[in-house]
Amino acid sequence: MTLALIVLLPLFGSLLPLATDRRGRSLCALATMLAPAIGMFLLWRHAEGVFAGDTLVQSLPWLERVGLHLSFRLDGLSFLFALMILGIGLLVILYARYYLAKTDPMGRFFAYLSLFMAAMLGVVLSENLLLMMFFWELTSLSSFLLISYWSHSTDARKGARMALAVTGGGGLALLGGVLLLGQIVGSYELSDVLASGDLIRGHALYPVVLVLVLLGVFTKSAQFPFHFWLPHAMAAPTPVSAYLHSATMVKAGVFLLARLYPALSDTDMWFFLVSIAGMTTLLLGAFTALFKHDLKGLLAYSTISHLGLITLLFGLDTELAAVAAVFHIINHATFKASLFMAAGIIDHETGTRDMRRINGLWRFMPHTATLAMVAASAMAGVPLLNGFLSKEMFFTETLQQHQFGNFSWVIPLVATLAGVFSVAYSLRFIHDVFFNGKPVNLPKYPPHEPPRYMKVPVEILVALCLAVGLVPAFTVAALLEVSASAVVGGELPYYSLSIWHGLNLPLMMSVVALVAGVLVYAWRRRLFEWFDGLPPLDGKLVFEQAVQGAVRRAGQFTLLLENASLQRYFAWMLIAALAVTGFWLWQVPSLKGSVALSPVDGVTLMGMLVLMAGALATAFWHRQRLVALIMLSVVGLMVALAFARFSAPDLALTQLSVEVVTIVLLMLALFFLPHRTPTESSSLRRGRDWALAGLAGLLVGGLSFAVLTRPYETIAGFFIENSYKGGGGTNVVNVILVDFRGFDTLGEISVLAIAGVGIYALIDGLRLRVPEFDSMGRNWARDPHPMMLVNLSQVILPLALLVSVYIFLRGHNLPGGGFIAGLITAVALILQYMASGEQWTTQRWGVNYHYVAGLGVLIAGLTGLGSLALGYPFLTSSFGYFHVPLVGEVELATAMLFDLGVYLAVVGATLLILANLGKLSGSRAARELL
Amino acid sequence: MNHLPVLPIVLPMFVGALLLLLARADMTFKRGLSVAATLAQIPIAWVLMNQAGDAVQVYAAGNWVAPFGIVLVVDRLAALLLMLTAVLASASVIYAIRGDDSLGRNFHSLFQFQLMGINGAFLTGDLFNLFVFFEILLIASYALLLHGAGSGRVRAGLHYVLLNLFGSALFLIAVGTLYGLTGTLNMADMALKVAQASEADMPILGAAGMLLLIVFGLKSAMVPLYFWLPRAYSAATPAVAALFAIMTKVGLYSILRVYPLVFGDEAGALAHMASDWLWPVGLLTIGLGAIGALAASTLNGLVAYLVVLSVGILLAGITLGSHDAMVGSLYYLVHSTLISGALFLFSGILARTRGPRFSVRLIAGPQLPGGALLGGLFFIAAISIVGMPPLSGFIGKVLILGSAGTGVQAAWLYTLVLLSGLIVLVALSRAGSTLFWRNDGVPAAGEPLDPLRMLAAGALLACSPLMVLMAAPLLDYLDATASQLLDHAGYIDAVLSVEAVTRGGGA
Amino acid sequence: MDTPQWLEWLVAALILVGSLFALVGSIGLWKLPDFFMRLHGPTKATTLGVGALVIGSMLFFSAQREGISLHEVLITIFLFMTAPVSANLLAKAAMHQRLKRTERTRGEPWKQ
Amino acid sequence: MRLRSKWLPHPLLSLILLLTWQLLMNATSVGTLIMGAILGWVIPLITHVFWPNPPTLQRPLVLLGFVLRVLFDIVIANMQVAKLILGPTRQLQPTFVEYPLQLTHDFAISLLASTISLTPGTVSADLSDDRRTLLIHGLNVTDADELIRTIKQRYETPLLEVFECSRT
Amino acid sequence: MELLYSIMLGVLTMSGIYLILRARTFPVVMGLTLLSYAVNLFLFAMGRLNTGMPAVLGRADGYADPLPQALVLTAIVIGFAMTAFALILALRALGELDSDHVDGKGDQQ
Amino acid sequence: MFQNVVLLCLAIMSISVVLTVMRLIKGPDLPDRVLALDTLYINAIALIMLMGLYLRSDLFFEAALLIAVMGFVGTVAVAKHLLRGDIIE
Ligand code: NA
Ligand code: NA
Repeated sequence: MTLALIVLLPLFGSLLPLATDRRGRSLCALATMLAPAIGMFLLWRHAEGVFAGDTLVQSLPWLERVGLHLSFRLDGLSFLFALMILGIGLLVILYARYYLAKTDPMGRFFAYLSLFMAAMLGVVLSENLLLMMFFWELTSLSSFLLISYWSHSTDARKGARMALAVTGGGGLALLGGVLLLGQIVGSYELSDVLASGDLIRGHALYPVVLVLVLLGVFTKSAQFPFHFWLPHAMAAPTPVSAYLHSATMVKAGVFLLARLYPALSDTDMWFFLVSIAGMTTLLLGAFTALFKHDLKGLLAYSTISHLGLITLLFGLDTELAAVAAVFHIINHATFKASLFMAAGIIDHETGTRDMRRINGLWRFMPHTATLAMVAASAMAGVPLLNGFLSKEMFFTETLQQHQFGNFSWVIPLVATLAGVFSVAYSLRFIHDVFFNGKPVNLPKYPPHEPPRYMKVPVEILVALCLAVGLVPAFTVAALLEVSASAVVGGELPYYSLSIWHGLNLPLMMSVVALVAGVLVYAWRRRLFEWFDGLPPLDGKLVFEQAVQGAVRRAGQFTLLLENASLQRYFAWMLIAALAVTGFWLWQVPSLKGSVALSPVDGVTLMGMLVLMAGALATAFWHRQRLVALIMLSVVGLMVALAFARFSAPDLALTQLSVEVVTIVLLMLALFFLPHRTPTESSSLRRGRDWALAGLAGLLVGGLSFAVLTRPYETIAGFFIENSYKGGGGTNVVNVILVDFRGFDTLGEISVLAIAGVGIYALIDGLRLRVPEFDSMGRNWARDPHPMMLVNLSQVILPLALLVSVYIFLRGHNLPGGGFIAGLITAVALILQYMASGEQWTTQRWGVNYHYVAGLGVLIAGLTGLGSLALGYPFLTSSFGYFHVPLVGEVELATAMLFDLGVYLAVVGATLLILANLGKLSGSRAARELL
Repeated sequence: MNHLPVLPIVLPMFVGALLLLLARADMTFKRGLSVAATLAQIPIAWVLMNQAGDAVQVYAAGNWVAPFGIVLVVDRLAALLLMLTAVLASASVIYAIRGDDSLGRNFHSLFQFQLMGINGAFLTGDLFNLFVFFEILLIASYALLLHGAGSGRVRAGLHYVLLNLFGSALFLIAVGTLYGLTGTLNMADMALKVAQASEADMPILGAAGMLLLIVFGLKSAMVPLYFWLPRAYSAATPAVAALFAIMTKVGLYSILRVYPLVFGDEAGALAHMASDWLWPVGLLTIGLGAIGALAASTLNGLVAYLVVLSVGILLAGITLGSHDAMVGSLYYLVHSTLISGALFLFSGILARTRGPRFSVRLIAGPQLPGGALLGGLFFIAAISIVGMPPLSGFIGKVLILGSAGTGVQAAWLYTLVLLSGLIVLVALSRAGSTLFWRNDGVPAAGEPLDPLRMLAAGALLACSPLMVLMAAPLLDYLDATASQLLDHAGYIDAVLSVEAVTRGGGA
Repeated sequence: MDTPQWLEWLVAALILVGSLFALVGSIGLWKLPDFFMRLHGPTKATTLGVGALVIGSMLFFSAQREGISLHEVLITIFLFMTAPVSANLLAKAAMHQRLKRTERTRGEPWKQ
Repeated sequence: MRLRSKWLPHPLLSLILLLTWQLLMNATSVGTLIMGAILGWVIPLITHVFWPNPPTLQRPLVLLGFVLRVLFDIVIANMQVAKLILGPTRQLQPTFVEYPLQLTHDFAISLLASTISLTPGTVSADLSDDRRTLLIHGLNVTDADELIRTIKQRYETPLLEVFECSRT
Repeated sequence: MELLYSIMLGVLTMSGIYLILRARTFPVVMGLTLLSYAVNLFLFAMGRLNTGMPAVLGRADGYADPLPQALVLTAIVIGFAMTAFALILALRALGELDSDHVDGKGDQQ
Repeated sequence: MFQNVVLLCLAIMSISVVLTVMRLIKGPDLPDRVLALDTLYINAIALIMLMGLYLRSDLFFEAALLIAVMGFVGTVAVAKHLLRGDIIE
């Protein structure tokens, strides 16, 4: 897995600079170079095979289900890119060693750079498309870190964010495209995908795939209209720009274009989409570059333009155009990297990048100037330099196009026009910086040549420009051959790399471009004035405003839905519930089922009318809260009676006890709350609410009627049969609670205990204003503890405890049980609190109700645990009948113990709630007595 | 007799109750007990995962077999969620013991009861018992949400509590109707009964089933029932919010448990009735979650919306219905839960570091000590949650999208998932660069980084790369999980064939 | 077990009387002109009415089963114990609220 | 009372509880007696903290007579009240009467007040702060002094005997 | 009887829901209480309406379905706990936000 | 015959309940309503006892007892609330 190693080395190598950061800058840089250097070596080891035309695929199966494998590929194209990434990477590291200031954390910088390098290598070396996506997004992320390296600067942050949003977003689209590709082909392995070109092009989803992939490509390669992020990425340190915008990041897009060329190209759609995007970008970039006063800004737009050129070449969709594209990728990487480095040197030495201030540097740094001028000439396409060669090929290919029909002349025209501007801005880079009078107000003056080794990378790159330009056949030919044939996926047609092809139309185009370019530069002042008069169109501003607008609108929209109004939320929920249930109920043929209705008797009718009246009265009079509360307790009582009426004595008992405790609780709360509810909702709103409520009533009533009139089969028989046999009790409801479904009950008392604890926590630290007057504005009555009540409550307590015991003990066989008994005890104790006061009672009854509640849950749980020892499941009950002399048969059941737990939990939780709530008003009575 | 299935419920119950008895005991002791009990859930869940791998484990509580008694059912899915809960809870409780637990009363007791409720909801095979466990987890969550009180929490808590009370009422109506027509509460048994239901009963059963969906929808925070969540989650204490990351999944789990089983292939007119609704709801949830994330003004608010968003993706994924989609959804479920938990914890750490003035509001704040470490970890978490490589979110998204096929459904899903990814990317990069890079130069007024808190958050975050590295075995497990989940007959058979222990059973 | 005829009659009479007393209490509650007067109806008539009913029920169930059924008497005792206290508290509340009395009323309620 | 001790704080209460238990169980057997005895012993032990000032019974027999008289009066009273309620209500003469108390023990006063409430056309409306005066509302009182006299003679005197004979 | 019972449930539900839609905590809690009554009665009725058939062995000729009764018992208890919590939370909200509005709007006085 | 008497009693009690509820609705003051509620509780005891007689079942005794207890506690609570606002002080 040497290929994987090439990727992984810089990935893990990113830790080295962090480790060596404090040991000196040179060591740090050297440590960073280690991984790419080894990578170069590994690459060289494979060179022979690559140049022989072999495609090396190394694969490690990983996630079969996802189709994601650790498979890497080395062919001409990936070799070329890996070479550029590693080579220029090494040069950039060397350069950055001198570029970075002492205050810049170098370790972090190199770590990011290594990470980025690994990601790029991953992109170009992946055989598996999903694996490539891995690295693709990693390039976005690591470039985000690199661009925002000077994170204290607003421009850096915003530039990085924009780059991430655009390229990362494009990556998401690409992911979609890749996934679809995988669906179509049935594999994510490039070998399979590249071999399935016809299948893909013939698939219905081809347009979608193409658009999604191109979105990824165009965003990454800064093609119009996604180009705007690139100039703002110039906020990065210059080594980053030199690396990202010459050989790597932006080249990832065109790399992918090249990589998927066999699978996706050769359709009209490809041609139009790619070539139009490329053409627009080419012209726009070249044109804008001329007007940038910022040195790096110029180079940035130039980069955009050249990427447009490469894209256009791929779009032209001929094999020779593809060759030209690959060739230009190489050339652009060399001259643009060197130009960025040169710009960095100038920035480094003068303290500014503004070309209006930087003038006549030739005098101060002739060496650097020479290098920059050669590189800029290459950029302009001056003969004898590498840029000229690929540009000639480009011009040639633009003339071969006929797909635009009668408008085919547009392409060469645009190409020439772009060439004109390209010459003009290159000229500006040379003339405006190194000549053109004296420097104006430089932050660092006088500038001088940079450190020796800072120039070395530039020298190497410029030498390459020259070498390729002069003797292409001995330098680049072989590499171009293998890489281009990897792109087109087969034999290449004949092409010539010679400098002189005779006096032909492409040469004429070059001449026109050169001459017109010089003229344009000469008339630049007028042009600048004209340009300044244009309305400013900054992609960054548009983007920022778009994002801010989106954020604002998102905020407004979110507030619209989530307006923090509970009433609205309730209404949503109700409507949702009504909609989904209504949908089904609407389809019911007849709500009434097959079971005949049973007769109504007068008393029940009366009871139910009272119940309904109580309910309606509660709703109608809810503004007078105490009145409503009284009506509510009428409903509670009637509900209890209904339970009794329909054969559920246990429920009646429970309902009665719970109801009183609830009312007491509500009253306790009402003391602090306003006694009247203000009228707040409009009559329209009330109408809507009644309507919603009515529909909900219809729903519940309808469901109930539907079920009640339908026949019925249930598992109830089992409980009745086994209640005594298996549960040892004759009160089936109770046996269900403590035995058949003891788990429910265990949960239920847990709920009680938790509620008690939670409420205790809520009350803790709560301070409420104690109302000094009653709802009618009068002073409260004087007597806090009416004597008759005090005396009676004292009598009732022991009796109530006795009744509790009674209810508790009989529960297993007759209506009753731990829960009801617990509530009776609780109510009796609450009566003490009501009659004699919280303090009085607490002084005499210092029980910590936490313990009681906790103990209850523990006892119930431990009872359940007991059965484990006997090898039975949790909560298995056992019971037995024992003969006690004189007393007779006595039943002992573990269920009773469980019920004791229930009892304690109920008592504990109820009093935890009520008694503590009583504390809220503090010792008002005591204060008043003083 | 294998008693392990009951342990994830009973252990926290005992510890919770015990902690009540120890209400006044030394805090260190209570913390130790709570942490130990929570950590113990991990090995328990691990063993259960292995046991469930062999066969669906059925435990008849009280030795009453289905459908009469309450059975606990441990299949791979339940075990997986137990494990997820255990991991998340461990990190949360470890985070909490550094001080968050003493903001209010009885934190650890409530925390344990919360675990009891969540685990119970995962384990029970009985619909009414599910209601009970829902109530346990709800009441505990009410208390935990309000832990530490304060106006924000109270405001959000009030809505959360009241809406859920209403939800509980709907739950009971739904369960009641289902019982009234099928005469059973056991889900496996109910599946059989629903399949045999008469034509005239079908719409009623359908209405009840859909009512249940509203209840689960409220818990799982789907459109239009999620409105309570962002404020509630961002108001909660970080440890609590992190634990709450599992809560929406309880709702989803319930959907996953009930609908394919009871209203699945066999249910005639009711077959897959939830899917028709859930698909658009899922997509809408994705969209609204993303929009909310973009609009968020605090970090934890943002994360809360990410929770909503992940629910949308999961709903859509589940609704796709295929085996592959299920695998993808489950993977994404695990991933999103752990990472949103991590983000909540980081958010808490950040709030402490930035001091109360700035907290996690997305405004320029003070210079952060250890900002690089925190920022780096945040960066990783953000990558993971956005679904960018090389972390688990990427794999999750690839799995779900890859299972969507190439039809109309896929078009919708791709569009929404990818667009929401972009929006979240923008939102998170804005948030991150503001929080970690923009500063107004003043030194932090907050606390230094606490190693234990960092460990808790970091451990959750570490799950993301771990889920990538261990993706192969994990996906194998999920693959089998999906098969088990889609094998309704097997589930029903396992539940209804459980036998009572006679004569001591043999432990 | 069959209930003897005479006992049934007795029980019937008791519960009828009890119901009628309860009715009287409710009539009083509805009819009397002010709160303090209305207080008399339920506290006495209804209490006694229910007392009679309970005794009737006690006799009935004593006949139904072996041994006598006395526990119903607890209800009566309890009502007799609590009714005065309820009345007392309600009267205090009414005085506190300074409810209107019929003009014929002699004497003054106390300030609370 | 010698029986009263730390271990049996309220023998009377214990007895009442034992009896009540028999009533509740609706049967008397060895089992219920034992259980009743246990409860009668334990419950007062638990609750005696709530009885800071228990009444002392001097003459139980007098109390029994008092109870019977009150029961009789209740029946009569109800007949009268029924007549008043069913008849024309315009002629009723509602009156607030202030009744001077002789009883001093809380419990005894409560008992008297309750008795008054249960009997002919009277309701104990309030007790003065100094516990010397009882405010009574009569449904139809023609002569207030007569009412006071009747109450004093029929009810307060026996209660004084039962609870506070030493002071009479 | 079934129709009457259903109408009663409908009215009960309607009253409860109307109150739930109010803007103040206290009416909402009352509404939830009403609603829980309705729900309990509903759940209870799922065992059908039986007269004189308490599920106590040996005390009647037939037995009503005891299971819904047991469920309702559990539901009542849980409902009580929940109502209590909501109510105290309303008090807490009053303390913290100085308002009894469900959204904590500070418009007291 | 006996059953008919019980039914008659139930009818009488129903009238009684209706009168009580009328007072409850009419008020006019809170104490009136509380008093009516208290009466309603006691009427409910009668209804329950009558129902027990009608069904010949003594399973309703506890319910009746509990209504008595709970009715009292409820009345005390409301009255205390009217008097002092705070019922546990
Ligand atoms: Na210049
Ligand atoms: Na108080």
